[in-house]
Amino acid sequence: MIKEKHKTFGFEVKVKLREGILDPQGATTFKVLRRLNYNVESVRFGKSIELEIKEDSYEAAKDKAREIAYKILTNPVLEDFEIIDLIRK
Amino acid sequence: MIKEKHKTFGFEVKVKLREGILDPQGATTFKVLRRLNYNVESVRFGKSIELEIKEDSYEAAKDKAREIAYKILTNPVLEDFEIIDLIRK
Amino acid sequence: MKNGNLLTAGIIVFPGSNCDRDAYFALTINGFNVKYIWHDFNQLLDFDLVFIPGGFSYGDYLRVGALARFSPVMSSVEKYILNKRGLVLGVCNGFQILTEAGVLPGVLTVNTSHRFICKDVEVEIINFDTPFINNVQKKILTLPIAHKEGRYIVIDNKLDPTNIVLKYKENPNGSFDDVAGIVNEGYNVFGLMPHPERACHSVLGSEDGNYIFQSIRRYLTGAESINN
Amino acid sequence: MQNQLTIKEIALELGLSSDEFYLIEEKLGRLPNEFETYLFSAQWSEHCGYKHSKHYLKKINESFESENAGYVQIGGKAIVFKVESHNHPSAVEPYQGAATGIGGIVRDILAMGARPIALLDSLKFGDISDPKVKNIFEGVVSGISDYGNSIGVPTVGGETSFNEIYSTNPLVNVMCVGIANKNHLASSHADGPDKLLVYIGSKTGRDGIHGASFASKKLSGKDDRPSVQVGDPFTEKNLIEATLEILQIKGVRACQDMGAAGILSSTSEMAYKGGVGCELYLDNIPKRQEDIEPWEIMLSESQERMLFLVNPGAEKKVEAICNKYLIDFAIIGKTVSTPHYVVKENSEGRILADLPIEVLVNAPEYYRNNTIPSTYILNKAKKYPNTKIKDIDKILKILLSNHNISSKKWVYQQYDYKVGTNTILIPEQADSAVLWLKNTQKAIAVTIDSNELYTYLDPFEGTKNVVYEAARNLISVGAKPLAITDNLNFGDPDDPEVSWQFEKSIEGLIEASKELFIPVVSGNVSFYNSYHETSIFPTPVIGMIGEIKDIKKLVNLKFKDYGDLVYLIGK
Ligand SMILES: Nc1ncnc2c1ncn2[C@@H]1O[C@H](COP(=O)(O)OP(=O)(O)O)[C@@H](O)[C@H]1O
Repeated sequence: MIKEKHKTFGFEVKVKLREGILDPQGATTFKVLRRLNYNVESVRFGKSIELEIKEDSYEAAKDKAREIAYKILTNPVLEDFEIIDLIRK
Repeated sequence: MIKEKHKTFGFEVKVKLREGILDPQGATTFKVLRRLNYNVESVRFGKSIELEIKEDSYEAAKDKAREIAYKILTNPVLEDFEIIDLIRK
Repeated sequence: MKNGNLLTAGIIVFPGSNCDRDAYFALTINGFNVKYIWHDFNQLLDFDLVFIPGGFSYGDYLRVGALARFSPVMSSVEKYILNKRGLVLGVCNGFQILTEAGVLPGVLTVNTSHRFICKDVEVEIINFDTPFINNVQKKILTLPIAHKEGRYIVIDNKLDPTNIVLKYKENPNGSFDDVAGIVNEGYNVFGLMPHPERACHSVLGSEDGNYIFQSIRRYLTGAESINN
Repeated sequence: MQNQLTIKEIALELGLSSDEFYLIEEKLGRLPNEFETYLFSAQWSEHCGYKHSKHYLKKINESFESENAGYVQIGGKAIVFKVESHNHPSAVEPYQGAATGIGGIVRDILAMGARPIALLDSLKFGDISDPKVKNIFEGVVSGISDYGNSIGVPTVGGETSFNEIYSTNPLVNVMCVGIANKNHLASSHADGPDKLLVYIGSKTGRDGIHGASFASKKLSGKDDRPSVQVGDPFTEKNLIEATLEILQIKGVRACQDMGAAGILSSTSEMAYKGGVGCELYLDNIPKRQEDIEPWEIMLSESQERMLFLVNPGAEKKVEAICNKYLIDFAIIGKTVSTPHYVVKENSEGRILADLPIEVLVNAPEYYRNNTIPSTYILNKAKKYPNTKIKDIDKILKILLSNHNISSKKWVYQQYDYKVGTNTILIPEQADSAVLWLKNTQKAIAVTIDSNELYTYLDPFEGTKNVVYEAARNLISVGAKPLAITDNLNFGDPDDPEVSWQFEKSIEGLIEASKELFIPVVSGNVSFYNSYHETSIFPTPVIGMIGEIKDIKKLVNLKFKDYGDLVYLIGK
């Protein structure tokens, strides 16, 4: 039996500021859009980080993605994240 | 007939660096992850901007979102974008 | 051609600009009659030189220079350039705003080190014959840089190599072709990342920036080489 | 289950002691209500109340804490300066913690009516080979870099050192220097009743509500984790320009930044110092979230906000300036002649709090008995190691590989030390940074110093030495030292050994200040800094300002010519 080894899996880590945390980028962009007469109600900035991870299995890769997102890509006092699978090209 | 007026529609504008443009933040994070022994193959940073737009119709709102994304939120020399509908809460 | 004593300069101030006062000092030393112009008005710009200073207009929150380009004053600047009323000098954030506005080709983005860099660098003069650098005997100027987003990128051959005015001797930020400063096709707009206004007085350790301000004076007054 | 807790239980949850609660009850002649209890918990916190330090600080300077910062006079100009710490916020979120530390100290200087012209930072981290420490280090430096650079105030100097004792509790002390015309310094004291309290800057959100928020978790059963303060340098820059313009308006009477316990402490202290009372209308306060509670509004530490007192009629001009700079403006209350602090929902609405202002503002003072730490006695008994001349090679290598004496270029090159074009001696050119006072031949020299090993081994002698070092740094560029500011970073003040260190350190500061004839004009205290369960080394940080009469006589540290003689002077 051949072990599926070292396959690459892609994930998008979507990082959002937690509810109630000030978003200066969003607030400033909002002000400018309003002045340009766009009917925007809100603008919120977040990050979208795409990772490719080599692991034996999809599950193992996703676990790593979660760990990376939690430990390195975000600070939990400020941000929440969500992990989205990316279809392999 | 009642006109659907001033409904609010939500969109996510996903901004990515164009193919071939160096992403220093991705590169720095990649190095850090490798140093910590994660099996990452690549890391790319992008932005995710959530807009809420008030318009008469979904189509009108989406048009505005596209216009804002193209004219303001991105610089075509650097970036591509994609617009994703957000489900209204 | 103008009497040198009457040369005027307007410094555009956006919310978040922070080198406007430094520019005022440097331009005054170099004999300009200087006025600040608040960004929020569309008005006739009746100056010999329009200076767009460094800083963090609108916090540089979306992209550097991106939100400032929508300020009302920018349509006045575009008209000023089109009608060739005078010269436009954009330094650091000013350069970033001019590229975002499409007045200069390309774009400036984050340094390869992903860090802010504050230091003095050597730049080589590539084009000695623009309104902004002329009759200068030196080949290399030492000028301060202070930016996190100074990596110049241009695609589709949009930059004519003869429009490159300054190149870094040692590229600090990963700029394409070591570009530190460029002019537009019409030679009336100059954008650069280094800060000439920070090198305008012996007390500040360098006067190399004055080569640029004095070149501008020479061009505007039609004078032959005055000094340098 | 809120109503099952008695007011006293709430008070204890919020960090007030039992004695303090009874004291409040006695002074009021009644029980405080729940909302009032929140106000007391914040206003009587160590941070706002200086409970453990007042006793000692008075020895340095009677008028301490009367204004936002101290100043010295050079010609007609006032040079305003102060140091502040943001240690705990930087431990939780290094980037934002350090960034908001810059914002806070800048507003202190601004509140004096001075334009901020320079920043310095004293940074202490754990062992940098620990990845967690490295993260804190890099986060702090980029936080300072992004915020300071953006607001256009140069960071002209500082110090960076590493010691395991700071592993989980870094020290992030920042100093700001500002300049104003002596005659135009702003006051933080109200100057009479029936004037308007005007709020400008960012909206108020649930930012930085510390102890109170933890307590509320118990109360509400929800996870209301304390919300981290996020810095907005763009708004800060606008706030700087707006404040300086507003202070030019006739009819603007007083100014105060909103720091710890934001609206509560700024309004109550402004009124109290002016011998008047005040009324606040919560509905008028600009809010980021609609569901924010009254007590959260009062205690919020949202950044980039200032308070002004203006004569009726002058508010329109203030508002116009706020519109110009894209910041919020609101009239949130007024001063009144009865010396009470009254909070209402709106000018006609329900009264939420009505307290004698004198009781609210004056936290009790504590004076603990001190004990000499045993480590101090042990260390005193130690002998100098017996080094031999043949070991010099080895010792030199050990020294040179120490991060504490390696180049700090990686740090300061990320700071814009030239913006403002006043910096004439930049990092590494000399032991102090030097700022030119344009249009004159004069300059000021600035330095920030500490030495945690000295102050640990002997808080008294160590602190004196830090003051001497700061003075030497100024003298070495040709400046005459004029004044001192300090920030005292210590452990738990209820620990009698820490209390001893604190007392000795202050005595050292006072003695050195007297010996050198350099007055201490302002200061700040940071307690509860600890590593695991132990307190950090006592770390007084000294900022000092000097005057250079003639910039032509400036000295830097380069060797100048071949053959010049090198002298060593002193002992
Ligand atoms: N955190 C910092 N921020 C700004 N400048 C710093 C910082 N740390 C060090 N520097 C600067 O680096 C230079 C060298 O500092 P340091 O290594 O402490 O040398 P010295 O002990 O001779 O003062 C000084 O000019 C100092 O101001």
